[in-house]
Amino acid sequence: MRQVTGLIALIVLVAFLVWGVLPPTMRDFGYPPSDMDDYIIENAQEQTGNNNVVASVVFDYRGFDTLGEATILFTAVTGVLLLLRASKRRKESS
Amino acid sequence: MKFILGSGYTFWNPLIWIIVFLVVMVMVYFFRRRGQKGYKKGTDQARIFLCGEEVPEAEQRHIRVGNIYWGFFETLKEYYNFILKPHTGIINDYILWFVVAIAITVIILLIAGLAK
Amino acid sequence: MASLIAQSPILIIAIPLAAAFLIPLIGMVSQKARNALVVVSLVFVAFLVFALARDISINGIHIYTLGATSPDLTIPTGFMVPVRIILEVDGMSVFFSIIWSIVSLAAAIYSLSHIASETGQTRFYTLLMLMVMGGFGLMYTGDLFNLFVFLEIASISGAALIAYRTKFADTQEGGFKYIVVSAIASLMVLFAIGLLYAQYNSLNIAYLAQVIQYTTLDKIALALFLIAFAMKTGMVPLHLWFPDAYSVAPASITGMLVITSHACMYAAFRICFTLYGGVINAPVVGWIIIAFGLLTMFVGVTMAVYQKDVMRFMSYHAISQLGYMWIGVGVGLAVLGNPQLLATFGRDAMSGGIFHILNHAMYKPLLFFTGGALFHYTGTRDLTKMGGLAHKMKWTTILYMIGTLSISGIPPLNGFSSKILIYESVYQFHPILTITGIIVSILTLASFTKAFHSAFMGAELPEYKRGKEVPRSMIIGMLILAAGIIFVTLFPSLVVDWAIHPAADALIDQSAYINAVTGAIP
Amino acid sequence: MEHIPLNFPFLAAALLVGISFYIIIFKKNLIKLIMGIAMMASGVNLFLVALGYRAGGNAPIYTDVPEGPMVLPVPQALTLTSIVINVAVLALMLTIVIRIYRHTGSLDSEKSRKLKG
Amino acid sequence: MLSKIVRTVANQLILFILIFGLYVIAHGQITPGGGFQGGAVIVSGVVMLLVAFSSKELKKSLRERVLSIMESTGALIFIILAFVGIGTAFFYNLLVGTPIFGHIPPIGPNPGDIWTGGVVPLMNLAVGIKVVAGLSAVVLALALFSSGEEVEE
Repeated sequence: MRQVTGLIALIVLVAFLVWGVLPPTMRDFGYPPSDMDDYIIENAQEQTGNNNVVASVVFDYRGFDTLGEATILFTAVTGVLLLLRASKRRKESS
Repeated sequence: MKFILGSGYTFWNPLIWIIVFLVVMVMVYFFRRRGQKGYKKGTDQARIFLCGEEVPEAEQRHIRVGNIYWGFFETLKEYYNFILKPHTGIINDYILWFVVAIAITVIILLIAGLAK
Repeated sequence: MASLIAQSPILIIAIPLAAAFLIPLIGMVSQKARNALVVVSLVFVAFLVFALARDISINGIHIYTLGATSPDLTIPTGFMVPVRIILEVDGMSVFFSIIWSIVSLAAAIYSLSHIASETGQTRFYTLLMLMVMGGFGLMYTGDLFNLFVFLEIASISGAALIAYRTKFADTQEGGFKYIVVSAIASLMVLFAIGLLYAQYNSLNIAYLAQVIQYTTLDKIALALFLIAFAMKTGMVPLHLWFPDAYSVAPASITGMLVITSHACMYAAFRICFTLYGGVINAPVVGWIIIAFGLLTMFVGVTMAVYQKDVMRFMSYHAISQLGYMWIGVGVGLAVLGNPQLLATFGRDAMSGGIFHILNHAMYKPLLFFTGGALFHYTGTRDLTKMGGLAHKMKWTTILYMIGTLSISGIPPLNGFSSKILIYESVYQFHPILTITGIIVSILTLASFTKAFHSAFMGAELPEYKRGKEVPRSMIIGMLILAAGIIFVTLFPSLVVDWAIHPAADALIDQSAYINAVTGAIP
Repeated sequence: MEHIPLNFPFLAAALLVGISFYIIIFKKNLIKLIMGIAMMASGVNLFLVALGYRAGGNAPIYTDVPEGPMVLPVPQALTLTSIVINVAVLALMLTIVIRIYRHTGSLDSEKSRKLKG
Repeated sequence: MLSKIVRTVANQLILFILIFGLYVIAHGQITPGGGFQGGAVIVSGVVMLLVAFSSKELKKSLRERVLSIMESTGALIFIILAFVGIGTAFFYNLLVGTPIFGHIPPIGPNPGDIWTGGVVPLMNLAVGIKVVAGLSAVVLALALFSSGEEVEE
């Protein structure tokens, strides 16, 4: 029962995803619409002084995302060290 | 500042409710004053009478949670057997429900799009 | 002051973040300084939030462009598309952030003595501040990918905090379930963001709302967004992880997790109303949300009556209360395309749903805190082992009664004033919704009476004879929320006029959100 | 490679997501579950970075770049962010799984289950 | 604790891995790479040491405390660099045009100049410190935990 339901739902979902990314619904691969990115590629050099456009996007245009990304790494490290800490008072697990 | 919360069809005013509540409380206290005068605490008339059996201690008299609403669950036994089945607690099933819900929603949205 | 207000959207996000980065360094020096830093920064953030709310009620939507030559320069000069990340704060965002600031302050004060006997407190507070920052970012950002990033921050810190008590096995299981569910939901959100970016080459919500066309890909993306955020919110039948995660966390964290689920609900509303608002097939999506909401209310409460674990029981009640909000806002969405019906009852229904979010955010954390106080006193979450606790825990008993009467909609408490709005407006859309709501309310009262009797009533049990009331900071944390409940109880119309109606109008009025970004040419 | 027919990279990403969903639903071992989530993350990242490809484009770095169009930089930045995020999630998941194994002595999602109903 | 050959080779190799990682971090604004990538390279060297020597040996030289201090410092440098521009706007790149890292490269293809990028190279450095400390702390903690002992408070 569970297997059948799961397989049917999975097949339906994957079918929709595949149908969605194929040409009639999705644009062709390699020919993206690019207003924002063209602007960034043209103006990255004099606005941020970077040769590396990706670096200028990561640290200047979308620098807030990178701050969040560093925060997530910080969070995960803190969480790992928190969960692997020595818990002094041992009790039996409820 | 106004207290009235109007929803277009009725209104709700906590102050009026509180005033009415206090008035009713005063009336209840008044009726209670006119009760039996012969009641004395600590005498035999305050003790519980259980067909002559001796009454268990107060600690044993506490009704635990398992025994409350027994008839309710007894009546709705079929419903609870049905509704407890999906609550397996297995993480895989959670994701299975997620996939099922996404599939159903996509189908509904696309069919509605066709109809429009 | 004016410059402070102008910078406040980013300060509200950046101050908890800086505090979180500082706490590990300060925690090595002294614990008192660390706790003081936590409380002071949260109080300052709450002050900023209220100042920003006042400014928005006067001047309208608040825009902050990160990294631009001027914060209002949303679109680079001589260009048509927003390039940088934009924080956009309107009535809805600031409404949610007011709730979040109050509850996080109460939770932090509550934690001070709730986890006093545990190890690793410095990292606990670090993660707590990171969770606060993630919630604020989720509410304030106007950029889809940035929303995903903050969603992940809130999820990861929440999972680590759920598994905080590592000496129990069930806490680890709850944390694992929470992080697996969050990771998969967030990945689906990211996939949907990619689908939108592939067509319109932009990530800004306002600009996408302007150019979106509701193609097939947009429909698939809408389904992914809706179900992913609904799963994070705990909508039946995607609620199964909800009690597992909420019941094992420390009580203060559980109170905050309730608001994170509200924040995911905010994201779902933002997607449905603002991003797709112009093109969406409103009745169909509204009916989907309403159907899920009915299921959520009924299944949640019937499962709650059955429970014997106090935190699990309250978690199932949180699920069933979420159903009211889904129904209220879902009715508003279903009549979004029809201005006449919207004016007749749609706006009231949305106001009721949003008002219920406020009330639920007040009394449900309060109830979770009282459950944590019971755990703190008895060392167990099992209701069958409790009894007669009212003799020792007077404050907790009173606060629990306030929460109980409020959640089951007993007049004059605030739960009633939001439920009456929902009932009367939803009844004109379809009567069955109101009937279900009333039945659910009755069952809620019944189950809370059962829990109250079995935990507090009865004679004093021998095993709980010694021991005293929970420490003061836990009481203070609970009293903050109780004070909020009393305030909303006494002045419902004030709250509705100042906070609820602006939020509902911000959801309905999509063009204002768009014009704030694309129309603001300095 | 001027024009790739049938969007093969997008197709690969969608199939990766589908396969990882199969793993997550039908494999009871928690480590395999985490592998499934990692695969799903790879699929989504592949989708994101494939969105930015422009036919015959160079890397968007002006240091000694040959003439010609440049691929879009923003999807690469998003993919970088998303990769780091998934690394963080996986680290935390594996930690919790180690703890679960210490407590229950089992990695089966059904045997190591304590919360139910 | 592997054989002596492995340990000697690892001892020599860690230097080159370190140099390569620092190169990737330092040239993030003109060549592919950056803070995360270079930090990951250096952490791979740490993992090599972890395999060559045992985790207990490595624990003597890499303390959890030092690592968490390093990580918080890197994160603080990052957010302070973001705060520097708050006079204009948060994350405003105000070093462009100044002598430190402020050169504007010639528009179009050019042979690159290390003194460009404004705050970007400094942010790369901060993120590099953060990633090195954080990921090596995670790897070390997992290795120590699986070898039986738990992370200290």
